[in-house]
Amino acid sequence: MIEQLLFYTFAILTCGGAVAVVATQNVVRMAFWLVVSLGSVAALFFLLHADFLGAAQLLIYVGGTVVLLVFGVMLTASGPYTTIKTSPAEGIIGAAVGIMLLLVLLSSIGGVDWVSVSGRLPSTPQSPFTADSVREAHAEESLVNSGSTKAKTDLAAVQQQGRTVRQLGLSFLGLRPDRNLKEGGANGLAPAYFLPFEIVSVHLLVVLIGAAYLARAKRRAVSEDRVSLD
Amino acid sequence: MGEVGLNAYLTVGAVLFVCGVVCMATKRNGIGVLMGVELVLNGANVNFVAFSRFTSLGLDGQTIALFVIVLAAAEAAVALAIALNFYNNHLTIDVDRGNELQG
Amino acid sequence: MSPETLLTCIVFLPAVWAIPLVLFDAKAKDAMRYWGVLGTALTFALTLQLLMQFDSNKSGMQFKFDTPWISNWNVFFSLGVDGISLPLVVLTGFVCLLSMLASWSIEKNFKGYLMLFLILETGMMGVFLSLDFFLFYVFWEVMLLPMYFLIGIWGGPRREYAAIKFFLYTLAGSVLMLIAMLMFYFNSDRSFDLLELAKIAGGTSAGRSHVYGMSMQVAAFIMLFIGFAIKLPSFPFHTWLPDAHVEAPTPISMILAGVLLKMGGYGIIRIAFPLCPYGAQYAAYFLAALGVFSIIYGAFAAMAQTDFKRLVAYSSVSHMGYVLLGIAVWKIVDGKTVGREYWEMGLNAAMFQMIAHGISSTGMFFMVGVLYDRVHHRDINKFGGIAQVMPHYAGLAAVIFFAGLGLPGLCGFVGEVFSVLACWNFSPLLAIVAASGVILTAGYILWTMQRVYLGPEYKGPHPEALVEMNSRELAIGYTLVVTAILFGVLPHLLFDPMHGSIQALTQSLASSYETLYGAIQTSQLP
Amino acid sequence: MANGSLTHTFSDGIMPETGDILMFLLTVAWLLPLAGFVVEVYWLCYSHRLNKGAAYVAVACIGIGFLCSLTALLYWGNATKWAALSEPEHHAHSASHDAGHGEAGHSAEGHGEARHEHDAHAENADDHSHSPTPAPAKKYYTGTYYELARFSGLRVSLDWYIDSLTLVMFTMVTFIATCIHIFAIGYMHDELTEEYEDHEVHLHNGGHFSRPGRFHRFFAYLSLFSFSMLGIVLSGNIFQVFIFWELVGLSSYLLIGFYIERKSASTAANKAFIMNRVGDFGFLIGMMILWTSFGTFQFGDRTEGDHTHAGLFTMVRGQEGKLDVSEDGKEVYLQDAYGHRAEKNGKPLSISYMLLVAAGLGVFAGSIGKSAQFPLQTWLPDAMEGPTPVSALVHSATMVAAGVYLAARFYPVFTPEVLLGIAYIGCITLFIAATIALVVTDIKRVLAYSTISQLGYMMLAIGVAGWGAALFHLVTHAFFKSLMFLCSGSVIAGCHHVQDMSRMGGLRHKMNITAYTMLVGVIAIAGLAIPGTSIGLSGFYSKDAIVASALAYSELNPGHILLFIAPLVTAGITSFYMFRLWFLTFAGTPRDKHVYEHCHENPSIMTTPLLVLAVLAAGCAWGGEGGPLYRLIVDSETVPAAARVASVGAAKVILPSHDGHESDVHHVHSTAGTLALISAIIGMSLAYLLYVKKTIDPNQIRQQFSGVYDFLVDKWRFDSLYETMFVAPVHIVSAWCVSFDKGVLDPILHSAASLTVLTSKWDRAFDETFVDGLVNLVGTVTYNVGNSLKVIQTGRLRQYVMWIAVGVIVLFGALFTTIPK
Repeated sequence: MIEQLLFYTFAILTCGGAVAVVATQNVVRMAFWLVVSLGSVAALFFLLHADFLGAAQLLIYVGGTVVLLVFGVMLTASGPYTTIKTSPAEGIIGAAVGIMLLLVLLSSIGGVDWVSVSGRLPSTPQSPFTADSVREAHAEESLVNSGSTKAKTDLAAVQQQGRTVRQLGLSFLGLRPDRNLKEGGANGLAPAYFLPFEIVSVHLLVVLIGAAYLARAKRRAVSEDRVSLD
Repeated sequence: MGEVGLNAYLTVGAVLFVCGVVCMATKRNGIGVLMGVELVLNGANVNFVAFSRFTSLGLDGQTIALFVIVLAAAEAAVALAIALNFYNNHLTIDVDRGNELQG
Repeated sequence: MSPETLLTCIVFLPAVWAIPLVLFDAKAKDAMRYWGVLGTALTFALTLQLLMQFDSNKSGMQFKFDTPWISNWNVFFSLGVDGISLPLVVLTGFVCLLSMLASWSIEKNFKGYLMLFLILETGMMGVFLSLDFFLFYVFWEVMLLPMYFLIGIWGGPRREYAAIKFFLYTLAGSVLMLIAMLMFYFNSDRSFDLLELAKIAGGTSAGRSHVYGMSMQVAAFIMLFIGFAIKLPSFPFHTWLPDAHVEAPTPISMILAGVLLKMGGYGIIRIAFPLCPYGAQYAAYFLAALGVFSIIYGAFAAMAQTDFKRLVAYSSVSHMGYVLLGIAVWKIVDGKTVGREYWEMGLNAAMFQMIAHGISSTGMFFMVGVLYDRVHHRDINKFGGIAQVMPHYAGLAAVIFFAGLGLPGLCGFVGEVFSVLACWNFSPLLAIVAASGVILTAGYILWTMQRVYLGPEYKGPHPEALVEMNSRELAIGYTLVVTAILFGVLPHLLFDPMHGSIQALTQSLASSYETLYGAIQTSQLP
Repeated sequence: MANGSLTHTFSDGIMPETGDILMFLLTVAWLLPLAGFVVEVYWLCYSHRLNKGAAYVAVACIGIGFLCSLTALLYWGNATKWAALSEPEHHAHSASHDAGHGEAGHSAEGHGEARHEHDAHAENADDHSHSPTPAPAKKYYTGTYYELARFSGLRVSLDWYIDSLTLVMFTMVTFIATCIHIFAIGYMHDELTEEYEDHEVHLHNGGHFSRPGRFHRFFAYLSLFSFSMLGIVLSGNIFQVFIFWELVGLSSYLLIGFYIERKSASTAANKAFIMNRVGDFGFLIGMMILWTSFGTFQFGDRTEGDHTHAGLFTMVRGQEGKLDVSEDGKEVYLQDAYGHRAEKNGKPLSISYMLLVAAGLGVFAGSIGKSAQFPLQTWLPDAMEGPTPVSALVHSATMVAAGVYLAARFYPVFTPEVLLGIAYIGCITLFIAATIALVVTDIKRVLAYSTISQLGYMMLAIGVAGWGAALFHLVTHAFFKSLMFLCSGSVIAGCHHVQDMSRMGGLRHKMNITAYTMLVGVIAIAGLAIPGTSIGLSGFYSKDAIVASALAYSELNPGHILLFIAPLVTAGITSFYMFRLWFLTFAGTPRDKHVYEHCHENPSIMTTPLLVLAVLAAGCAWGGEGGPLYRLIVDSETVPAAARVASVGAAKVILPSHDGHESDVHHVHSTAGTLALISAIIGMSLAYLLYVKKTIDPNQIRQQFSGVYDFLVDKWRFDSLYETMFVAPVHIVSAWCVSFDKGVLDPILHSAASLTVLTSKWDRAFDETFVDGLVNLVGTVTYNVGNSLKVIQTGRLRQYVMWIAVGVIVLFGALFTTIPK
């Protein structure tokens, strides 16, 4: 009951925030509404028992990205440009298109029988974690024997408890405790995210350096231009 | 109101998505466009997580969502850099000014 | 040396001989000359070797051998020689050697000239030796191209025109031949083998009888005949000859008259007649009439010429008319061949006439060339008194021209008179008209000799250049004269090897026509 | 060399190798001149131009040849025990025998009684001729040198055929040739120089033409001629005759054109050769007919193994010399060597009568050309362009006589119709030639025309079945005509190449040998004799014989009386113009002082032959038709010639029998002789009156009959006639031919070529406009489309997004509408 209540609240917040982002013209306000919307998305994540994800959402988006955006606003917001009006016609067209798109999406959502689809998905294997093993999992043990030896618990149960941090971490290290290696995936190997994780991290590094470089170099050149202009 | 199901989350995702798209389509402000992008990504994320919750996608959904978040951050960084350069060149961030690609 | 290798060598030695020429320095004319002479001499020696090994008593093909060439088209590389082709092969070697000796005056791009010359010889040898229709056709074309260039590059002022004319005529002919060839190919069971095709045509082939219908035989014969008549050349198709001869350099004229024209006659005897006996018989009278007309027409045309070479060219037209006449005198009275031995005589005469003309006309062109090399013009009316300044040359030339005139004791006589004699049995009218040719021939040749050799003094330009023949020219001249006298006095030297094959040919054709005729009567033949 | 298949059936046996020996001797005599020719042609290669050796070689060759032939003649005589001379009777008998029942079936009714009385005579002859009468026998030897060619059944070879006629001809030819060779050594002496100046040739720079002498070449040609001539005589088949026929034509061409720098000479040579060719054209046709219907060329029978192949004569005449004519007279059956009808696979061989006539006429056409008979007589006078010895040897004594020889040799194949034709040809010729000879003033041309006329006599004789008479006259004429030509040559040489009689006169004082030897010749040809007695020079006897046979013929065939009148009259004309020649040249007073003073008698090398020939011209016919010469000739006479034969063909004529005291000819002999003698004497006396006594001035006559005179001077206008009739048309036609090539055939080719070019032009245009245009169109269209679409490319970010959205919507909408739920 509460869960439903919470869901609807945050759902409304999310959608409302989003709509507000679209609606408002002032950049700063838009940023604010965005924060609202993303935050409530994080709340929805929690509702979905994805606690680590929710945390990440809060940290990276609400904490990181939006701040970044605000920085951008501040750097670029010189006088007249803080609010750039869109012509009402565009607004209307945009709205119309948006609504139609929404309808399309909703109709397709409603049109799909998710049960049968999920039935068609590969059947969920037994989760390798037992209750006690989960308990022990808190203790600092070697991931290896824990990953290899004790299994047996229900995935649903794990998600009930909403503790997916360890599993995510393992999966990033290339282990899939929730999957049975013996009867595993298509070619006997369960998909793990070690390599993607590394790639992504490197990619992130590159991006940050690149971004810094881009921002810095041009800025100086342009400032000099400015000086020369004045 | 009955049990909250998959469809509810998907609907939220859809709304986020549409708002993002409309935001991209209507905002002349480059920053606003970036926000639209963020919205779209979030819509996707909502869907991922919802699927990992209600279907057998399991952890994978969350993992992918995680990646999306990270990449979105990266994207935001680069996009901002671009926006800054854009601003330096046009002294505005009105994306309609950036029509050099017009054929 | 085994027959197979012998034949193959005869065909390909000249072409192979041409390859090392690439290494020669373009300046080293003499070296190349002697190289070429050596090559042609070797080929001639090989042909003589062939003559030695040839057995005159056998009538059929000798030294025949087949090697699959294009197996899936059923094309064979098959060579062989019989009494009909042997003399022509030897003649080719002979004439090529002489004209190579006569090539001393060629200056421009001598290397290329030699190569083309040798390739040409290969082509000619191949034509005479090949027993496979496809192979025959290939060699026919191989022979055609070098000739085109030899005329077109080393020729006289109007050489392009002459070369193109020659090329167009001959090409038209070979196209018709190609069509006919395919007709036979697809009407037999995909065979190019001339002997086999002849068997089928005669209905004597194993199992199959009369697969060629009458209409097809007639059509094929006409196409083949036109193809060969152009080469012969016979009356309506002869106008390429004067131009080609006039423009071509002397040695090439010698080859042209000495060998190339013979391919027409050879083709008719070897291909057109055996492959479509019915068509041949159907057109026999027309052929004979055409031959007679060519005799008279050529003689008349020659009489009106003022260009020495042109005159000789037209005399060739006239002389080859006897060949056509001799070939065609095949008299049939309701299915039976009447007086076969007279037809045999005619064929023998035609063959003899080809060889004799090969000697006499080669000689005539050579003699004209000797004059041309000295004074560089050919206007008959501007000559005269040559016998005063060049008596030795005049004597030899006189013998050669009398050989052309058909004087007894010289080679020209036997062929002409025998073919005319053989003709009465076929058609008295034609025989009489043909016989009247002797008057005209005497007329134009004597008149020419009077204008060129007799008289007190030379009337043209460069009188100082008229010096007696040098030893090389004398060698050529004497060789020709001696051969002419030899064959004139002892014609059986030539008849003996031919006789058997020609007898067999006439007999087989006569019998096959009888069977065909029977089939027609009982209307088995489409 | 010779596979001596001898055929001799002499009653009194001869060693079988006789034929071989004769053949050997004659072959040597025949081939020696050829060897000489080769030697002399290359004389300059190993000797000096001024060296007379060439002449000696030639003389040696021909002289040895003469000895060989003489030996052969004597050997043959011994072998036959001179049967030919001793008993003339059995000919008559066998002849009349044949005439009796042989041709009985075919002879015309109108002459029945004549035949009967003839038979009666035959009986008497039988009584008082004691020798048994053997069956008519072949009296020839024949064999083959080698085969030229053999086509299954047919066979062409070089043969030899020897009978008394061959031997006589050989001896005569070689002897006269020897004399003339010797004479020529003297006559051609001025050719022995490095610088021979020819006064008849004017160069364009006005000067005279001068060249090195051609002494050796002249003798080379003479030798070549002798070889060819003897070849004709020795030939054993008609084809071989044709071969040497052409070769004598060649040597005559060379000799006439000996002065090659003279236009007239070379033209005359061409004329001679081509006119001969015209004759040979007919000859060739005749040969074709024979070849096709008889399948052989050979004269005599040929024994191969045990089978004897019949020759031409046997095939036509059989053993008894009769034509085997079918009842309707349309077909003539051929006969084999055994006296039966020749058969080929079952059915008898035969030749249509008209074809046989045609063959005969064809072969005779050859004779016409060679011995300059009407209508081909015009070349012989021009042939006098050659040096005089040539005229003597080639164009009077031997070659031109070859025509007569051929006609005689081929006599068995001639049907009476052919003979009639021959007779008339000869008749016309002898008259025309004689009339022209009346007005000619060139000494050599007079002789030339008289030659033609005499040849006409011979032909006439053959035509009227005077076979023996013809050959008799041939031999005698050869002697006295060569004599006269040599005399004229001597005159010309003596007068430094003056030939016009009107500039001569009185020369007998200067050159008496020439003059009187010439007189012998003149008397001989005129046929004069001591009246009353039948003693005269050779010409008398032979002409006598001819006129006699002519008379006999015209008696039997009254319709053809002309054949007797013409020769009779012409005998007078002959003696007139011959004496005119002699008087003008040697008698009277010189008309041209200059010529007279410079002329001189010639050295003995030239006069000796004259004397020798004079003796023979006078005496060779000694004994007339009883004499050895005539006997020798007639010995090889084919049987039917001696008998009276009636034609069965179109022309109903009867050939008189002769030879023998009771033959048709013999009856009229004395009459004919007398008449001929009278006309000859008239002619002579006329000439005497005109040119010696000058009682009548020839010029007056000339003016009175100026039209006739001009006509004769123009040689009856034959030359201009032929010029317009044949030569000009030939040139026109040849011009046509060339223009046909240039104007019709080539344009066809050219138009074809240009048509091709045109087509290719069209093709090019098509390519450039249509195909390329299509490609370019595609290009431009694409470009325009892009150009018009680029406005969509606004480069405005938000618009793109919008489009994406719209696109998605449309996509999904499409999906939903299409995909069934």
